[in-house]
Amino acid sequence: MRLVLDIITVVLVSAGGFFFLAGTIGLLRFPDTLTRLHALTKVDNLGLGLIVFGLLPQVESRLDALKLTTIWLLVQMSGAIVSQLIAQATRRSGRQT
Amino acid sequence: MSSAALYGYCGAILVGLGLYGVIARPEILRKILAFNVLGTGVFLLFGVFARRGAEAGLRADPVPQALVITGIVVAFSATALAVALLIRLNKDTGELVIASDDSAESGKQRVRQ
Amino acid sequence: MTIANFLLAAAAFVLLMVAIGLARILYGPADVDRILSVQLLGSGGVAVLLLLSVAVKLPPIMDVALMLGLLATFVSVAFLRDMASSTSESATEDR
Amino acid sequence: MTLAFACEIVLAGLLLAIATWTITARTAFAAIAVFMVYGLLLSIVWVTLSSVDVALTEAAIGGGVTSMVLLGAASALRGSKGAVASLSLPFKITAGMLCALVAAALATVVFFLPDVAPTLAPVAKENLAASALGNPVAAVLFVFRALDTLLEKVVLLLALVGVWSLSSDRAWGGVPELRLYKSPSPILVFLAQILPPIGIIVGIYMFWAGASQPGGAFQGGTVLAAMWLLTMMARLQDVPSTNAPWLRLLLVVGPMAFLAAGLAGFYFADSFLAYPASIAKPLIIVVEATLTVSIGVTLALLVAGPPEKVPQQ
Repeated sequence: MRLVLDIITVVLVSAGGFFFLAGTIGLLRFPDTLTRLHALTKVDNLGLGLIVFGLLPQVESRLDALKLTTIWLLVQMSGAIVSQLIAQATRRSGRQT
Repeated sequence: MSSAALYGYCGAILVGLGLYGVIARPEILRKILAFNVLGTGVFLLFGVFARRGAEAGLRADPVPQALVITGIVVAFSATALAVALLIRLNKDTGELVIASDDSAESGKQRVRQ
Repeated sequence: MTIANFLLAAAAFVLLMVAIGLARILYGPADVDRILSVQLLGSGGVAVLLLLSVAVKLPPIMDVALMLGLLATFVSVAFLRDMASSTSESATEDR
Repeated sequence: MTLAFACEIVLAGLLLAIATWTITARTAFAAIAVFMVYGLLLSIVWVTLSSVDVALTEAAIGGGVTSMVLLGAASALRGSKGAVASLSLPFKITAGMLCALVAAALATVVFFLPDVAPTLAPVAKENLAASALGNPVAAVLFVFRALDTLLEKVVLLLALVGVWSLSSDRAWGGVPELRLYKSPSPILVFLAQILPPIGIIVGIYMFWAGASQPGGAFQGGTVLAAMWLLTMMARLQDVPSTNAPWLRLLLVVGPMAFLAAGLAGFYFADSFLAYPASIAKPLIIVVEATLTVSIGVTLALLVAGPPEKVPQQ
């Protein structure tokens, strides 16, 4: 049982790490703010989300699991909203790249 | 090298960097910013002392930690006051830098003209 | 390799990715780009802290992650406020 | 262990690079954006130094409200025509050498630190039970070095008095000119509606958890301040007038409660700021609760700056 949980953790956390890698490559290669923002939101949603789900089998108490999920939800939600705001600001400031 | 030593050197360099910013950046706002960097360097040194003092089952000596917490709050108070002074100075004189004697002199001349 | 070591390695990897990403975004050129860096540290830093927390079995580190997420959002909103007012100064200035 | 050290090397390198960037960035806004990242990054550094209490404080105050104050300054100064003469190269080189010398001296000190580090950890641990608190850092702050902590609150209030005294005579007691969103978009309003309830819970949790694990009044208070500022920026709440009686009361209630508890120490225990053993913990918690509110209000007002608009009435 322990082993199965550990394998789940390794797979999910690795997948999360992969999205951080992808996000970073996107940040390096994409030409302007909006596309870079797009790369970043992938990191926000998938990278962090997969890592949180990967960590869930490892935490010791229910309270910690709840906290972990809450943190993820909070970062997810506020990340999405701030991304919107950034996009609006970018559009308003015109052709900045 | 231990991690305490690594952060110790890091703190030393941060103090140097911050000091350079305070001396070599003419704009007051940048001086305030650099002063904050200098402060974090000092705090980091305290953190190293706390880490090295880990004993009795504690992961770090709580006394330096408490000092740093107090320090961070006081540094913030000082920053807020400095920023308010800067804004007032700018409102009254339009300056972004602390006028040295001769530039204050030229300021007076500007007024006379 | 124990699971704790794996999680530490993952934390180091994510940290490295965040470091590279930060280097790119802080380079700018627009101020908006720099706000992306706060966002990146908001999610990346939270991931690193959560990994550390579970790896070394210190649940209070999760509180730091929570704080980081909350404050990153707050400073982003503050920064965007100044961006918004600077770009709309000519158009919709109401003062 | 080596993996943890790898993390720390990446962190230290990144920290130094970002600090350099803060100092050398061309525009003030760029420098401040980098400084925000710097503050948040430092909190991760403090975690790796096993100082979780400090990490929380650094994230909240160092990364959060300090950058907010600096941002306010950068906006206020934007468009100012003040001339900035650049310094001569020889001056910069001399300054650089001087600072390198200071850094080298400090590094030498670090290198020659005694093998057995002086520490007060055993003493703190020994007396932890007497303090009725589980968190050694909170015990140092509120029991062993309570006078420092009390005076620190006074410093915060004095700084606020200093900031307010920079207002013009007419505006004294008026409304601070915190920069707000001109026309907050619906999505921002949504954020400002949904985040503060979460933030308030987090703030209360920080102060509550602070007795037994990392956290405390500063960290909780800062979260409250940040949430209040957020609702004001999104125009969901008005910036209060600085002569409002409720505001003045909230500013001093925490330090007054602390002081009262301290004075009561003369009667119920032996000396100033000594808590009677039987009610030490509840007393500390009540004091901390009022302090959390006072710190929150003080920090938010420090960020808002001196009163600018003439008071109504």
